[in-house]
Amino acid sequence: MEKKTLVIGVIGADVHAVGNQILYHAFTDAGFNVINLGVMVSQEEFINAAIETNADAILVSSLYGQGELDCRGLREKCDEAGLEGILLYVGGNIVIGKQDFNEVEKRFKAMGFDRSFPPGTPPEVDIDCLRKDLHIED
Amino acid sequence: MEKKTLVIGVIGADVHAVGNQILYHAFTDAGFNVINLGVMVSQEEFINAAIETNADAILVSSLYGQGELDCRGLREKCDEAGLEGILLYVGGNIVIGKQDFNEVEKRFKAMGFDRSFPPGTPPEVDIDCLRKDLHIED
Amino acid sequence: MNNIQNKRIPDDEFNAIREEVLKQWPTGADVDLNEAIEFHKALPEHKVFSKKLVDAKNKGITLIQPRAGVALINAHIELLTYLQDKGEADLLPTTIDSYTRQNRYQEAENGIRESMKEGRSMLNGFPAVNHGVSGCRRLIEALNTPLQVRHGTPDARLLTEITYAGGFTSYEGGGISYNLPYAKNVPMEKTIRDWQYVDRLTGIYEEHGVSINREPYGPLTGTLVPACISHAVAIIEALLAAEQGVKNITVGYGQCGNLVQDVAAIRVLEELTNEYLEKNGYNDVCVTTVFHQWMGGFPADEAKAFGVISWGSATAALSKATKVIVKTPHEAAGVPTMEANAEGLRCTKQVISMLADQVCTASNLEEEKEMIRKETRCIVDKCFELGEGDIADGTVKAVMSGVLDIPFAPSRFNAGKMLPARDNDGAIRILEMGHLPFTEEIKQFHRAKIAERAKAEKRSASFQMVIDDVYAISKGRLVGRPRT
Amino acid sequence: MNNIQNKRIPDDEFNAIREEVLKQWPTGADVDLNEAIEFHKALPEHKVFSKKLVDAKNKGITLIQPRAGVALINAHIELLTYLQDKGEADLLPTTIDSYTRQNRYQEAENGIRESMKEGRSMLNGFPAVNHGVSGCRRLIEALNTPLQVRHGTPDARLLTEITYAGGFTSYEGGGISYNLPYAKNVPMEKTIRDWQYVDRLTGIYEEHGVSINREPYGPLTGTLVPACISHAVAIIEALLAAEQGVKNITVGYGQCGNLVQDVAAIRVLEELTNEYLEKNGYNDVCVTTVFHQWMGGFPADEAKAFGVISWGSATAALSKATKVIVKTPHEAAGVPTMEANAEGLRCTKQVISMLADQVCTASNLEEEKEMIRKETRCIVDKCFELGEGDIADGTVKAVMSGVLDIPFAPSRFNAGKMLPARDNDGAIRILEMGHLPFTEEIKQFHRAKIAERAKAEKRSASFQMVIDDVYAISKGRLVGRPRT
Ligand code: B12
Ligand code: B12
Repeated sequence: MEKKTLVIGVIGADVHAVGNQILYHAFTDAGFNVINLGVMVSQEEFINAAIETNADAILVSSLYGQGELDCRGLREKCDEAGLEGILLYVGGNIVIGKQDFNEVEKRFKAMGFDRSFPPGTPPEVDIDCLRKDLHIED
Repeated sequence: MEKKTLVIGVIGADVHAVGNQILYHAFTDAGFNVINLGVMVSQEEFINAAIETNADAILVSSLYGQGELDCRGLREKCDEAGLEGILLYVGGNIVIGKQDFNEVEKRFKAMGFDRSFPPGTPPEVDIDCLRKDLHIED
Repeated sequence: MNNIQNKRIPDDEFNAIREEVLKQWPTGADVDLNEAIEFHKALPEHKVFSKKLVDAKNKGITLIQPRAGVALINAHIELLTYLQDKGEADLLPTTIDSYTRQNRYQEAENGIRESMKEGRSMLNGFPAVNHGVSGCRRLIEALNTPLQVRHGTPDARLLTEITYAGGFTSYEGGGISYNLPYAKNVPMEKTIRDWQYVDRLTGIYEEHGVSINREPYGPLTGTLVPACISHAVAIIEALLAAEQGVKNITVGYGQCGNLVQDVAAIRVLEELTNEYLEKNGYNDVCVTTVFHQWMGGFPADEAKAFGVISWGSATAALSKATKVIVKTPHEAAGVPTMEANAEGLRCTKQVISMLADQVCTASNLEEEKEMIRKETRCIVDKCFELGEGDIADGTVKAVMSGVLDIPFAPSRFNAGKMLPARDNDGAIRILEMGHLPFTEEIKQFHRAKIAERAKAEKRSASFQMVIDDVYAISKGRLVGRPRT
Repeated sequence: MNNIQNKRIPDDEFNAIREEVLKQWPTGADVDLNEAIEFHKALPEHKVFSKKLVDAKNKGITLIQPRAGVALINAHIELLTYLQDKGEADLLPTTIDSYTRQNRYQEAENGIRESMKEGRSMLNGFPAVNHGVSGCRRLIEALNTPLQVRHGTPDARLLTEITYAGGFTSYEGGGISYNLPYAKNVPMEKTIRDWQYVDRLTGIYEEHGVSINREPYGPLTGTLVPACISHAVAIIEALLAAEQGVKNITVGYGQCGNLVQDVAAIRVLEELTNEYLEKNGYNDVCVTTVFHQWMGGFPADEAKAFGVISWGSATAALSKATKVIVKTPHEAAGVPTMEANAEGLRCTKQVISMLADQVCTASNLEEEKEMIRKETRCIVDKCFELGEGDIADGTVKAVMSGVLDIPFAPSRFNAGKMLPARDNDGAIRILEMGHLPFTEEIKQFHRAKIAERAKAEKRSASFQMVIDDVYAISKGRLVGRPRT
């Protein structure tokens, strides 16, 4: 079966590089084709990379707390760029402070993210969701 | 001025001896005449000692959590024994667990204690209250 | 009259006492020794305390154990299950209420009734005698972790019968350690004799192939107890237990707060216990150690309490104790909720695991160990001497004469002449020697250490120093410096 | 082009740049150097960072300091007041938001507006540039504790101007430590030059009798950074600062978790910084140290987080660091509430105070110190060599060639060839040497240490070991053992 392509990166002015490097490693190991944009990635960079590589999903990391501001409008820009319906995930420490994650999830759902992941989610969980959402058989 | 007499002791099956020894020291230093009954003191022992020494106050310690059971009826027994109106204090860890102390105070007030003191009250506070309640001038 | 001896209780004598003991409360009638032995033999390995300890000792790891007990069976099961599952406890306790500890079973019964009525535990522990053999078995069956009885009972004979038959595989206490800190009027001969009964019963199970762990209670009054005192007690209680046939013993020590002294203490405790056991012909006893997180007054603030808990955990791990008894962030306030209890456990687990691979090798560690060795030997050897070779008899005389002297003990049989205080590094030393049988060299050492502190604090050594030290940790320090 | 030099910026050149800097955002216009110097001179002693540090150094005590910052002035004052009063903080921070750190003042402005609208901070820190000199002064006036700017800003020139004029008396950062861990595309020449500006401005205040404390940022990426790497960076940044006239410097180090290695690291850090400063003719710099509690991933459970916080506190106290930067029980989740922040502080205060009178003297301490000394000297001396005696020029070349190589750094200018991993005792060693300029002896030492662990874990040393170590503390261990 053909490899699915993921675009990953850390959005905004965020420089948390450790989780990003580990996700790259884990997704590659799990058989994905991973385009890693690293840290401090703008919405435009995510979109351009996804178009260029004909990606199946965009996985946005945000650790530093300002993710809520940085992520606004990403879904709309994807749509405008012709990436209608592309799978959009967000994870890390995506809001400021310890908040009820159900609430947080709702806010990001409303912003157009298919799934959001709470702090410290292990890569296994992300991979399971990807397999399911991208209809990958074992 | 004449020294005021205090009867102190740890009620019930309680063997916590440290606070009791320190209170003895502190009250004596502060100029009281202190009758120390030590640990494992029954209601009867408190009352008998108070009668014998013509005491001005009975200070009950309870640390081990079962104080609520041990203290029931003490005021009534004092009254019966002719110690009507004697000053009654209770202090230590007088109930089981971390409870709202306002609630606890109410329960012990209802049981006839003039004052109750939360865990870890320093002797200075006890002494101030005694001075006030026994009308001791500085 | 002082006719106690460290001799195994003859079977007929034991059986005669036994008959009386089982009559002390109706639930005693349900104890059937043979059936109980079968019950124990059928227990899976992971429910057996002694096995888990031996395994930990071999692996060099430190297990964690809480204190916990409430009045009613279902609530107690719920509590222990929570500590097992959410607290990651390796070993479980059942703390017994204070009426049961004083054999006041009628008041315990009353407490059970009141607890049902009020919908909250009105007892500070689990009244195991009143709940009886079947009540205890419900606990053993419900949990997947070994259970120990923890109490403070001068005469624990009936409690032992019932909880052993009930399936408990470990038992805390001893004739000295559960008397002087826990009683006011009980003569030493009496508790030693009553605890010989407990140990003999343990020996009988052992002879039938059921190894129940016995743990002399290490921290005593928990308040500035010098290691040599609690070590002497632990060693003597180990000897008394071994004579009755006990084969699996955990000796304990309560944290003092100075890292080097605490690590030295745990290492010497194991070493000397083995030494004295072997010297006295008990060659097949397996000795493990337990380190108690700070047993004195705690800070009321929970964040600060976590600091105290963690420092105890770090010391336990660095000392390589076999297990650590865990405090909770509610310590200063009252019996903890199960959540607070589990928090103490998880905090401990984190620290223990982070330090599992590290060792402590301070430059003054050997010095400190040697000092504790010498002091402890002075006391234990003097006890033997007083008893003309018999440690049971010697112990009674040693307590009477202040050779064994426990600070702040409530018992009127305790001399209370010795006064401990911290030195300038926070190690616990002796300010007032009382009748401790120390050599002049040891006395000099202590005097010098205390003098050093007095000088640094620009005051003379006095009872005020002791008081300041009693309060210190609860006020956020180790050494009770003069208030400024 | 690589024409950077470790030379004091000439006044005219400085003034020319200054004019541009103050124009970067409208609030720059309010900076008046002479008025600012008068403001500083009028500050009471207890509000001056450098004085409090010198005092602590002389007394041999360890001060505690949180991290904290929110978008709006009043909320920020409330937060800091709480940490001062309820957290018992000895020193206070003002953490700057991430837009300001990237000089995106327009986005910061936007964040301020959003925060007002939403009624909660939408920025992860205090946007000091936007709030301007008068905004900063409101903080200084409201608090009774010295304040420091803490950030992560590659080009911090305007931020420095505004916060210095605003009355801050300490400033974190440096041309290496606030570039490689905090930026992606910023060349080293640029940050070194921009930080020479910051240091020169500090020097100007110093020359006018106002001693502002400067603190190179020690922990770098906070993730398994070997001491020799962060020590090299600290020493170099101290040299760069001293050249510009800075006289009060705090060098830092992030906890690795192994007690002996951490204590050794702090002691060597102070020693070597002094040594290199003196060797280079800077004889009147006062050097203090800061120990950062574990800077990598935290456990999500708060009780476990308290364990990590406490172990950091214990190590800080035993290492005799001048101050410790405190984490909170919310670390894994997000920016802490002020209550959680104060809890971390109080927990730390308890442990620090309990250990204030104790020292650590492990048998392998000197060995560990000597190893860190040798490694650090290899790196710093190589940097001098690459710069033909000029440490600024040498540093740029050292980064380029991987002589200075920071693990997990996001910067594309960082080599990223070196890989750290823990040894079997949890000390951080080097698995993959990259281009570190180590002697064969040092390399052998690291290989042997890693091989020992690999053997104990029955697997070969690989990147999987590094990953396991990255997760380890958040999963409750120090060494990332293979999952079983
Ligand atoms: C040391 C200690 C022990 C020692 C006691 C040694 C001894 N014989 O003295 C040992 C280990 C033996 C022990 C045993 C037990 N303990 Co205990 N013990 C403590 C501990 C840690 C410190 C007590 C202490 O000495 N404090 C120092 C002194 C100076 O302070 P203090 O006692 O609080 O007294 C001061 C003030 O409270 C006040 N005060 C006291 N009385 C009065 C009275 C008046 C009128 C006034 C005005 C003021 C006042 O002034 C005193 C001087 O400053 C406390 C928890 C804590 N505080 O941190 C638990 C604690 C009191 N123990 C407790 C319990 C449950 C027990 C046991 C049942 C269980 C067990 N662990 O084995 C047994 C009880 C045995 C029995 N029958 O009594 C609980 C009580 C729970 C509750 N109330 O909800 C506590 C709170 C621990 C806990 N959180 O679970 N304990
Ligand atoms: C190390 C660290 C740093 C290092 C980063 C070094 C570097 N360049 O990488 C340094 C010290 C430089 C740093 C700086 C800052 N940090 Co920081 N940092 C951390 C820390 C302690 C660990 C992060 C880490 O590496 N974890 C290990 C990796 C493996 O896990 P991870 O990053 O969480 O990623 C995993 C999962 O989350 C998940 N995941 C991540 N992204 C995604 C995306 C998708 C789609 C999915 C499915 C899953 C997923 O998979 C990853 C792999 O398992 C965290 C707190 C914590 N977690 O304990 C704070 C934390 C992230 N930092 C924080 C902050 C605020 C900052 C600063 C603004 C302030 C400061 N202290 O200076 C700056 C930000 C600078 C900037 N512009 O970005 C906050 C964020 C607050 C919030 N969200 O409310 C945190 C949570 C700390 C806190 N509680 O305050 N930080």
